[in-house]
Amino acid sequence: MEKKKIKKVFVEGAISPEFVGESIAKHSTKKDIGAHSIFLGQVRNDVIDGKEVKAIDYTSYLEMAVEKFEEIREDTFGKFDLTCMHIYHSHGCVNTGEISLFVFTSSKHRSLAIEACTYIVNRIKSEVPVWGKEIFEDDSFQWKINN
Amino acid sequence: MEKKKIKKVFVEGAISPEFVGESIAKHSTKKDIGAHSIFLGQVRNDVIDGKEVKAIDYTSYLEMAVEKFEEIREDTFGKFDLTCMHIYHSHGCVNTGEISLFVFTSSKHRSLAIEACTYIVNRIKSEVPVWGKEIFEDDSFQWKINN
Amino acid sequence: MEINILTFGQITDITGKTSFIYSDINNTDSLIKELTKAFPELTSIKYSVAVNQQLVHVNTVLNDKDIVALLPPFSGG
Amino acid sequence: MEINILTFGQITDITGKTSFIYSDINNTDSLIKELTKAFPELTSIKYSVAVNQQLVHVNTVLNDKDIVALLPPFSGG
Repeated sequence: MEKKKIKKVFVEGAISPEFVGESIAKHSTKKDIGAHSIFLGQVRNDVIDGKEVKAIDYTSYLEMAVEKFEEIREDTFGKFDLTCMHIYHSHGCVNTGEISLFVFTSSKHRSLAIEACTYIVNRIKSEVPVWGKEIFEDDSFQWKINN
Repeated sequence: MEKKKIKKVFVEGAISPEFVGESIAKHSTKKDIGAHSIFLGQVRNDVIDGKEVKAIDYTSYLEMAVEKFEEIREDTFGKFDLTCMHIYHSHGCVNTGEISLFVFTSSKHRSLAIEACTYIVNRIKSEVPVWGKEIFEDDSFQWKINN
Repeated sequence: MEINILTFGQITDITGKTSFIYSDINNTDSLIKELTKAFPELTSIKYSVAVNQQLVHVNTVLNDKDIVALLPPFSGG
Repeated sequence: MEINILTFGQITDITGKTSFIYSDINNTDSLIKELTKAFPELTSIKYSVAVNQQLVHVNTVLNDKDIVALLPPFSGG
């Protein structure tokens, strides 16, 4: 059995805006693309019981998460006629104002790119075993809840 | 009567990926943002009757377009609880593989940012008086049709 | 009385100029009739009409210095 | 027979360790019962169970070397 090439999704710490810019730039050679849709998750400084979140520390069930990301990739390519798809998720500590999720879809026409991007983000939020620990200024914490 | 500050939407030529990266970076100080949604329109090398598009030359009815963009901005802020909204559209020549439209919405939660971004893109495509002239390799042309 | 006409996109390809002036035209229907007489090819193309940057969908009275724009289907983005 | 237990997020806060081993447990229901006995706080929290990285929603037979993960609600992104 051939071993599938697994795309690397997790990055250590925050995803930099420059990295997003560079990812976009790489697509200028793919001249059949007409539309890119990008989603970025940014860490919010929520205030809970008077304490402000200063960072989120992400952990995962790595083996299962990698498999889940791969399943989402395959399902998305099956459902939408995309030229490209890229998913990056932070692992470890990401400060407020920094980016922890980067989903990037490209296709000939806009509706496919947009729908696919939204589909991926929703599946990541509900199906991938990743946990965010919200760290407050005083170093106390609470576990993040996705809605 | 107070004169409204009109945001500059049109940029001469292509929108660079670095500019997109820099725009994202500027939002790291807005710590109540949880989600960014970005749409990028890229010029496709469509082949029509055996001839390949090499660029699109954008012209507009500038005064009306500026007013329309402003109306779309206001309607979008009215409909969606957004933190930020940015719209950039190319004027003049944009080569295949380059970016001609950049729509960027940010909000606390993802669904608002995503819906607002899609709403803006759809309204731009159908309501803003901009025309794309598809230039072929042999310098002949045809007028682009939005679907 | 002067009405300023602006053309864009493939309309300009037909009229050969981006702006010109018509006199003694009182409403958009009359204007379109005159334009179609001058440029018969206009009948072969779909376009909208804006008076002072507002799209008009019915016959509209024109006043001195009004700006009438002939807008082929938009294709921005 | 050995079953490997993995814990994550707030479950680890309760169990105090990220992995441990149980012997002579034949199915997930029995395992949950044993775990709840050892860590009563588990009853206060919602979690899913994965056997060898697959979520299971009904009582599932366990075999030697199976990996059972206790997964609190996901909060990635």
